[in-house]
Amino acid sequence: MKTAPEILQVLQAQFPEKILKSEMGVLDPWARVEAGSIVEVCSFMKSDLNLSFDTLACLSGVDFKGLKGETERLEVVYHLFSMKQRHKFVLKVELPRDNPSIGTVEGIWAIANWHEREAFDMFGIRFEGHSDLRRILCPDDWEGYPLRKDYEQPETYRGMPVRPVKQFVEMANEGLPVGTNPFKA
Amino acid sequence: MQVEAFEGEEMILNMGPQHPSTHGVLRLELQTDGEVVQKITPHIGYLHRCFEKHAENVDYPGVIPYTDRMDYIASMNNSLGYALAVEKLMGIEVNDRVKALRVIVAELNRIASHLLSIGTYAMDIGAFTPFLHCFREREKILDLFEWTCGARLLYNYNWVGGLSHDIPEGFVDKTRQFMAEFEPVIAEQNELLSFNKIFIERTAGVGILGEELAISYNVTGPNLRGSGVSWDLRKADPYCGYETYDFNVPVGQGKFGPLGSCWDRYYVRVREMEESLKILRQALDRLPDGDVQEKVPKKVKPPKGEVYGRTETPRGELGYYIVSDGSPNPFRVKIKSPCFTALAVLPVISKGEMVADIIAVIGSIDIVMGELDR
Amino acid sequence: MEALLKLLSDNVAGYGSLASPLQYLLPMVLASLCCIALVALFPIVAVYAERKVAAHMQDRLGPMRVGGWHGWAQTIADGIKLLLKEDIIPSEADRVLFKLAPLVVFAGGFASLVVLPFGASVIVSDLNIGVLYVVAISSLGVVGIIMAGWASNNKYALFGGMRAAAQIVSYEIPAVMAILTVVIPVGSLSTQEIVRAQEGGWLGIGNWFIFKPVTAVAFLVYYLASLAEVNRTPFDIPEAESELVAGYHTEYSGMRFAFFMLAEYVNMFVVSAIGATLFLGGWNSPVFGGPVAFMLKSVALVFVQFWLRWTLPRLRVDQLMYVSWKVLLPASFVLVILAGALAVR
Amino acid sequence: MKEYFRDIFQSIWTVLLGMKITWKHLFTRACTMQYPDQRWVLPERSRMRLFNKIEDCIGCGQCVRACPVDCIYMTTEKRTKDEAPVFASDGTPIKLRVTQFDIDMSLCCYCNLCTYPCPTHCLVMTPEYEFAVYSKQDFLYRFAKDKPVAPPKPAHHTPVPEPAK
Repeated sequence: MKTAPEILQVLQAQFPEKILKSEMGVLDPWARVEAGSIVEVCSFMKSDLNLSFDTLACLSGVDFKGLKGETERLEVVYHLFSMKQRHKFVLKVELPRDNPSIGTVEGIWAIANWHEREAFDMFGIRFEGHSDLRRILCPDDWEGYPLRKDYEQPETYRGMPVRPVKQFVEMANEGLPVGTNPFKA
Repeated sequence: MQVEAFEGEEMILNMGPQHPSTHGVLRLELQTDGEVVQKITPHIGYLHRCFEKHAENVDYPGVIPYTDRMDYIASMNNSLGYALAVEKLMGIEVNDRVKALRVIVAELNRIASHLLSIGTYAMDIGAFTPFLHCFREREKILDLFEWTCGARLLYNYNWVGGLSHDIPEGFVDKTRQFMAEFEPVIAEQNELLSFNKIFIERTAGVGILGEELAISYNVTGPNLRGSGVSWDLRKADPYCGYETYDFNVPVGQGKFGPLGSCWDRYYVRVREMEESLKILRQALDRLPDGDVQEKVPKKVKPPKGEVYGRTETPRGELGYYIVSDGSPNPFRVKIKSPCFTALAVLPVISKGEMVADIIAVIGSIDIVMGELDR
Repeated sequence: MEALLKLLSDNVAGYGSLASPLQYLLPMVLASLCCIALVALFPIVAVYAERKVAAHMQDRLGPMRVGGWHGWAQTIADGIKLLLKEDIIPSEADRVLFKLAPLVVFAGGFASLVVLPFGASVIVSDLNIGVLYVVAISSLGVVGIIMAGWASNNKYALFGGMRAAAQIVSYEIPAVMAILTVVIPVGSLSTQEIVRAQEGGWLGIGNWFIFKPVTAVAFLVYYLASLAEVNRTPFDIPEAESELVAGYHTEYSGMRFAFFMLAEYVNMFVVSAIGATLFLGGWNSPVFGGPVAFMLKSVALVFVQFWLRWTLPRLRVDQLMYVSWKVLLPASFVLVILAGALAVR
Repeated sequence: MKEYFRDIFQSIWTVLLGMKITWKHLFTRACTMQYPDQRWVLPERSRMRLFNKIEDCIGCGQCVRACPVDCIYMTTEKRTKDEAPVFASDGTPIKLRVTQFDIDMSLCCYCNLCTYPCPTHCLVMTPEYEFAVYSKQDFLYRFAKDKPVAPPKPAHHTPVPEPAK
């Protein structure tokens, strides 16, 4: 069991230039890692006996767009956890919004395979070296990346309307005989 | 969607999305050689309804009905996880009555969820009667919930900072009565199903999930405990005052065949119901007084920041990664779904098994597609 | 049928003077009509009974609305519904085989009724190879099942058909062996002879084969094997609904599906009736003999089939084969040898 | 060899045990409720059909904002000064004329979030559960009685349900 500052110390000692930023006083202390070296850092964190982060609890993409005081960017957030040591740590990686790409940690934690597919599906982040980078939740031929803040929902998908054609209330406002008041009597 | 070229006698069998035992709309592409399955490719997303996008467009209390609809079998546990995460973000500390009531509803819901899981598992294996016996008991829990919060399945009960209702008068006695009726049912189910030789033959020794593999795939909950890892967030990272309750964490023992088999996972759930009864008994005994809506904020507006809150739902570790930008709507809500990770390991553990075993493995990892696809 | 013929020629004036084929024709038609009535009525009652038994075992009530009293008309309504349903044939199916399969399955069960000894003289035809005839003709069903599985052009159906073929073929052997343990002491393959051999004894039931040491075990073997032959739980893998959707009849609907259903229940009755004939003394009974006793015994065995179905999970294919080849088959061989030794003595 | 016979014995024994249990249940009371003949009395907290006592509605629009699925549609207009003052049953003055109060029950998710903020408690979920209709369009419940007097203004909040935007 190590506290977050201790983990950060170990990381800073190992990768002095790769840890770009860190914050320890928050609910879940995190460190920002240089995008190119995430695989290296992760495999160290797994294999180092003092850290031994043997599981990836969560991998999330976040689209920082339209947020005051934040640069527009994509973030990949790794929530790491160690079953052996029972401590946790958060790694973050900053990516550009257009053409984001980062190395895969699939080889380190097997579950990253599906998590990365989801991040690819939702944010369009390419994970280089991923064995099977397909969309996972959306259909294979879906266009756009739904969880990006500037995502526009398409009107149709393969000729089928994506949204309901018209809500009942819109019909009613147009004067169509829709809707009743069942409590009138 | 490419079909790999293969030769010989192999056949592609499309199991799902409409299939009686894929627990919803899961589609598995099986590459079979006769009855033996060589390769499994799960296709998910048939129930994807953009939970995470929805959550960005409603305010914090408005997310709770959506969380209920993720794992609709264990809604109480889902909304509890969300409420706890937001409370952590806002720094709200609820009073003891709220904590105790949350434990009560969460454990009742855990029993209900495990009953459903066990019942449908029995049905997957081909025994229909245990399924309805389990449902009979589950209905009693749902009645209790309906009495408490007005809904049978999607409760919207755990609010940020409190609960929607206090329990009605007489709830404690009714719950005790249910527990008294329910305890013999577990023994009966064990006799009827768990220790039936055919059931053991079908499930023990099938779908072996080793400890290493489970951790690498971040499999959590009963599935992980079935592999012999004593890991329960209620003990390891307690919330809602779980540390003050006395209960055990059942783990798989490999009683019949190798450790981590379907039977082990199944039986962990059976024993967890007994442990839940233990917790319930203690919680009902000590139920403190208090106002359940004391700390409910008028306007839920967490400060800028982020939190990863995790709770132990009946299916495992449910994580909410919430990023707040200080506005009334969450900036980003990401769900770490326990079913998601459990299904990811399915192709690995059921390779080389028979078609009938695939059904047994799917049932034993107890997935709910609503949560998996979000 | 002979009894019917005798009845007609004794009571109808001039009947004996008809041409011989004509003389035989009328009893034949009458007997077939009786069989058809049985085949049509038994499933209706049995399906209703099964639903009720299942419901009550699961603390439910089962059908309660159609027809008033406890929903007695439910299966009739269901039958009518099935008749009225659209007849769907998958476009890629082998149409001829697809249409033929339900009939073949049904014919197997139906033809077996010929040698069932309902009473001392109530039998369509007392063949001297009756038991052999049943064993042979009831295997016709499996041909129909494979036809259905193949013709549907559905992978699940094909799986079901393949499983059914493997299962029925392997369970036929222990079933026949178990039957042999009865045939050896009786020394005849005629069902009536076997029933007569069980007359008398202590309390009028002492000579039933189920109360004799070797054949008692043989009864168990026969009953298990017969369960497998009619695809009932725990051996219902050909139609295992949680694995194969509906197995070989996945693609069938409407009346064709109803034929499979009819055949299943008729087969259940047939194997139970054979069991009752061979081991439970047939129409013998200390209180009242004849068709009533026979039917009661058969229905009791059918009830046990229900009971097992609503209690047990289903076996896997390889376990099913294990039970057949490694448990039932050796056991039945031992039984046959023992029965032979006892007969020689 | 010993195991072989033990397995056979265990199979038969556990099957018999199971049969004993199902036999017992054959004679226990069924827990079925014969629905149209017997009816369930739902607890008062049951959240079923939404009902709005429109006479008490002050048109504050809090329910509209609370609804996570945007199934409540409300249009209001200001009552002019020279109109006779109207009060809700608890004495709250009604300053707005509710010209449209539509609830699309086919979209409602029964979460009950709309009823909590209601200041006059006029929007409630009733324990009534038999409200099937022949046409889905009839699920649009139109509660408003008043017709707009002034030319229609933009709605208080006219949400167009957008699942993902």
